[in-house]
Amino acid sequence: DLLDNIMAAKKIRIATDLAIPPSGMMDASMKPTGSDVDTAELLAKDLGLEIEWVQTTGATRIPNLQTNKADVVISTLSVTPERAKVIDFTDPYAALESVVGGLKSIEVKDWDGLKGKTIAVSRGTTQDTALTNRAKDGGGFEVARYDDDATMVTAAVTGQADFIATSGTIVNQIGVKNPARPFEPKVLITTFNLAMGVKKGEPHLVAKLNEWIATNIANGKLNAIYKKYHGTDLPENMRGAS
Amino acid sequence: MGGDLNINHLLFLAHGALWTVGLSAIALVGGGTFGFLVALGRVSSSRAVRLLAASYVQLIQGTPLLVIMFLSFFGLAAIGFNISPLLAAGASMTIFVAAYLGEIWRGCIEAVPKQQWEAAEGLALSRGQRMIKVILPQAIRIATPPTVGFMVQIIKNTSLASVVGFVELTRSGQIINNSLFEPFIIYSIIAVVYFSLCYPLSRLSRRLERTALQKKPALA
Amino acid sequence: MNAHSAPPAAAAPVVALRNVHKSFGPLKVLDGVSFTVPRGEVMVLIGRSGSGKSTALRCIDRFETIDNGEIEVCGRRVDDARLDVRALRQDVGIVFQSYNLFPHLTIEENITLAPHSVKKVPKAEARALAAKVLAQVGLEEKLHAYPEQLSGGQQQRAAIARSLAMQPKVMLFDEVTSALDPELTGEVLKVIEALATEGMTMVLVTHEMSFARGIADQVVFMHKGKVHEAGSADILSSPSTPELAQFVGTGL
Amino acid sequence: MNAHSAPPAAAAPVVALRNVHKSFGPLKVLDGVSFTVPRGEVMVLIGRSGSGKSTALRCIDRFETIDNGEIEVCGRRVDDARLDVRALRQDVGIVFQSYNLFPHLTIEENITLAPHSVKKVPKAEARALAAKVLAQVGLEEKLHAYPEQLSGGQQQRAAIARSLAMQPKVMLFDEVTSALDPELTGEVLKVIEALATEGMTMVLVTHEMSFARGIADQVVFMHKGKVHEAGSADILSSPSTPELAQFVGTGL
Amino acid sequence: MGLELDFSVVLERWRALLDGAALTLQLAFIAVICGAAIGVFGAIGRRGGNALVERLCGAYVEAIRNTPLLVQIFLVYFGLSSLGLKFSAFTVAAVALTINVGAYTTEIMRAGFDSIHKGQIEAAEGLGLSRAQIYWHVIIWPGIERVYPALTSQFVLLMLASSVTSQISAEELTAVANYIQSETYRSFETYIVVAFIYIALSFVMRFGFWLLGLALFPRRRRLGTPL
Ligand SMILES: Nc1ncnc2c1ncn2[C@@H]1O[C@H](COP(=O)(O)OP(=O)(O)OP(=O)(O)O)[C@@H](O)[C@H]1O
Ligand SMILES: Nc1ncnc2c1ncn2[C@@H]1O[C@H](COP(=O)(O)OP(=O)(O)OP(=O)(O)O)[C@@H](O)[C@H]1O
Ligand SMILES: [Mg+2]
Ligand SMILES: [Mg+2]
Repeated sequence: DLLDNIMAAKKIRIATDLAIPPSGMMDASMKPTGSDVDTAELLAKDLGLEIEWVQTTGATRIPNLQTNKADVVISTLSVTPERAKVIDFTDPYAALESVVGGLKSIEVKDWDGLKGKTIAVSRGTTQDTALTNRAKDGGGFEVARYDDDATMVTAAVTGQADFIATSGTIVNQIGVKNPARPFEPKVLITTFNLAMGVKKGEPHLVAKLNEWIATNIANGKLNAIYKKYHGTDLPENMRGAS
Repeated sequence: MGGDLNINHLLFLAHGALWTVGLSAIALVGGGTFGFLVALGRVSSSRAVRLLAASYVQLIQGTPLLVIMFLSFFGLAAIGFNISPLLAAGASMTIFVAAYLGEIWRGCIEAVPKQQWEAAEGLALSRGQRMIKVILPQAIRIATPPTVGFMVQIIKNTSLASVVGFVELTRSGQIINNSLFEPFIIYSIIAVVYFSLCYPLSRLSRRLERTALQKKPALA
Repeated sequence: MNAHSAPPAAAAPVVALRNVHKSFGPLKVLDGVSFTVPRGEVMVLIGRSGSGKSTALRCIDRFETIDNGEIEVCGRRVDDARLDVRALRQDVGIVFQSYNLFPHLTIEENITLAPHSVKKVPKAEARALAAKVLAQVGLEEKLHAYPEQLSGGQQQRAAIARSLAMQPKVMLFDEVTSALDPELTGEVLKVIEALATEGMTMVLVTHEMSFARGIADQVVFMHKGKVHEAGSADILSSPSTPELAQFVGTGL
Repeated sequence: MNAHSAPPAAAAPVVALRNVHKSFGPLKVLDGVSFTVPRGEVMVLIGRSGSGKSTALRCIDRFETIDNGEIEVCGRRVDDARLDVRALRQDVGIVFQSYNLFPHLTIEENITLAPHSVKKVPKAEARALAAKVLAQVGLEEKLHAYPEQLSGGQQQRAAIARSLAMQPKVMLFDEVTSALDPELTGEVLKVIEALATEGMTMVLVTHEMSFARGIADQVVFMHKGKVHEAGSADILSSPSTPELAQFVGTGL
Repeated sequence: MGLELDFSVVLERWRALLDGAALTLQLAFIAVICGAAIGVFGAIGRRGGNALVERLCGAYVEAIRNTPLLVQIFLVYFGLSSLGLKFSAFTVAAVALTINVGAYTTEIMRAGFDSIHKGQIEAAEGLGLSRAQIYWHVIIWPGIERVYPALTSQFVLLMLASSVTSQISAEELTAVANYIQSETYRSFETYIVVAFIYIALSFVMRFGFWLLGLALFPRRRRLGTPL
């Protein structure tokens, strides 16, 4: 049983991608930081465990679990039924509000306004899936997929992309990087639940994590972490009682 | 997010560059050793061994290194060998480099004139003695320039080790860029670092090639 | 099929080819070649380019396998598939047109390599041997030179010395002078003459008719894969077939 | 300094060297060489290796520039820096020891290349020309072969045909037979003899003394970069300098 | 291990994989054609006389060969857009790959041209051929023939390397693979399938170049000498 092993070793191996701000990134002194990092650290502290970071990229988050190179993945995993066939998800510990952001100078109010435009996304994310489906169903826009958020943001900053689909936090960042191209959220896509990923067939570990998540949502700690990095509170239905 | 580029970022990059150098060295040693066997296999007297070595080369040379990296790290783990990222990166670089170096070296072994083989045979040397005492010492001379040249490719290819969680030069640049969003500065720095690692080797390879060329008429 | 069974009689020829056939794909190169070389004799093989001289020589040292016929060298059946090839080659020295010295070794290392690694002669003894055979070909002072530092004639003599160091019972020479200019040719021929005087059994392919005349106990003229005419060196002066007559006419 | 101004007189020599000097770095290779070749004559250049024969020939076709002196070919001043080199080379055909046929082209393509692309002769006409010059050298059936399918002698004859197809006024040959065996040499010399009979002006470097004797209107013996002795072919039989005597003695 | 492979989820997205493979080949095709052209001129520039041109071609080759393709792609993609020039990802990918393979091709072709014996060039000069004619008939084609195997390998490598253009939103094979695997989390299956597709593509390319070689070098075909 994985949970027993973890508790016996007093060490938990947590996989996270440190190149997807603001969830996982490096601070100015090159220490891991971000909302997922803080969540993981809080989790380890509460369980009295030491963390062993497993560096992953987007593509290797799941194989790391499957091949037992990490115990838990905390790296902006959004829950979809397709994915749930491959790994087990905990209850959501956060949510990601995805929006289509665009240049302030371009007037767009709703999906119709996006007709004929090209929207940049980070490849394979749930935003990508949502937009791709919408485009297929006559959405009237193009989707340009970048390998990660950073490249997508760079495309927006340098002028390759006028619209991006990502979290509202990131949309607001672009204007900071390049004042000549301020972006603002235009259309809400949806809100995705973010959960921790665990290898299939470890009910005890999942139960333990669910219990911790419930506690920390209730006591508001998870909301605090979220607010610190994303600038907004968690959605109402997830917010704790504090 | 991040802020401005500071000394910590540069140290982080330097650390990444060290890993790039280290991985290259591992790749060269591992790939060199295994590649040597591949080269011997390619010129083996046994048809089966030749075929095996040739298929190996064909297979690996047709597969992107990224895929090899992925499959050897997670693939090996999936069948029960849980290896560290270092071992996995080393193993896949070895597999990849061996296919290329093996092929380069086979060419060099075959470039030793047939008459040298026959002269050694006529002196009753065994196959092993012929290889070790007559053919390889000559092949090594021919092989040095292209081998040094190929090392440049190795250095650049280590960047793909990021897929197994390795934070080498390119990946550390990406991590920094993803918190700073300064692609120009950061990728330019990376380009300069790669260039300063690779260029001396390119030059060396070119020089060795030239001296080898100048030596040729004297040998003929 | 009495291979290996008969021990070599003292009077038995050192080299014997009996009705040897050899093709390269569709090309018939040796078409029933027979000749024998008794101990201590010098046989000269002549013929036009492509007539099969080199191939015959290479078959003797098992560089080529034959399709049909028998080859016996120093009491060994060379056509036997189970032949111990390396043992054969200890008895046979072969020298080619392109000297084929090992460029990465000094002359001494070239010479001591085979005795030391094949015959397990101790290093010191092998060195003494090298000095001896080099003296035999008049190159004693080149012991520590590399092949590329030698002239063509010197390289060819060093190649002969390298073969001699294995103390073979028979030496094969394939046009050993044709890459050399007349002056250097002279040097090499002198070495071969000296070997003949010392009683070495030799088979040599050469285009130097006057040399052949002087040294051959037996001359074999090959034509289209067959022994077309054979006999003492006299056949060069009074050929009995028009082909040899024409060959000697142009070859001179 | 009357370059280009004087039109070539009918009686003017086709090739004239006047006091030509040429050094490679510190090495003086041509040291005041003068000779003239009248129209329709055959000049044979002989001398030891390194005496400057090839260099002299190469200067005539402007493959080397000279340091001093005058060279006139077909009324053109070759030493003039403003010389139209390509025009010169349409008048001069040169054939080297290494045949230098273009290996990737058939014999016909080798021959038609220059007439078609330099002289703009239409393809069909160039092909007819190729057939003609190949017949001249006895190779009509090799039209569609590639160089590597030909023997050395045939390749050399094809190279001569390639030069002839440009209908040059003078042909230069640099040891065109020295890579060939005696039989093949014979083939090539026959072709050159036929050219001489047809009245082609030629300068040739050769080591075949008997051939030189037979074909030369004029023999020039070079020694250490100088014309050491010159005259009719008779000088080969009765040399007046000891150097030529020695050369002819060894060269035969 | 409890890892069960299920390829159906991946294989049912065969259309996307096919589109990705097609785009990969398309990128490789464009880069090979344009890169070969750059290679010919680059090689001539590196050999021919003018010191400035030689330097420039040399600097181009060294700068490209000693830095990673990914970095080159980023610099082109974001460089152009910062200058206000906005091109499609496909265009930029094709341009960057062309620049990259052009440098390697320049180097390989230079070696091929240098291997043409001086005697061949002198023979052509002796026939009165102009410089351009000599290059065309005596240096370029036979030179390419000699290095044809090296060129083929380089082009196959380029096809494999084109996978990094997924980073700038070119939807080639690796991009499709990444999409599929993050949509389904079937990483192994995806990578195994993709490995097979790449191996197949490289076989197809090698075969194509072999056929092209037969067409370009008739002598090889006639005499049966392999390239
Ligand atoms: N390994 C081989 N494969 C195919 N054909 C060969 C091979 N070796 C020799 N031949 C052919 O066999 C024939 C006889 O060759 P061989 O070398 O014995 O002739 P040779 O008498 O030694 O001629 P030369 O005087 O030119 O050396 C030639 O036509 C040659 O092309
Ligand atoms: N390009 C060059 N650079 C330097 N030295 C040269 C060059 N070409 C020829 N030489 C030297 O000039 C001298 C004369 O050479 P040349 O080729 O004219 O002699 P040759 O009479 O034709 O001799 P051979 O009979 O060997 O062909 C030689 O010593 C040669 O080494
Ligand atoms: Mg022979
Ligand atoms: Mg000469």
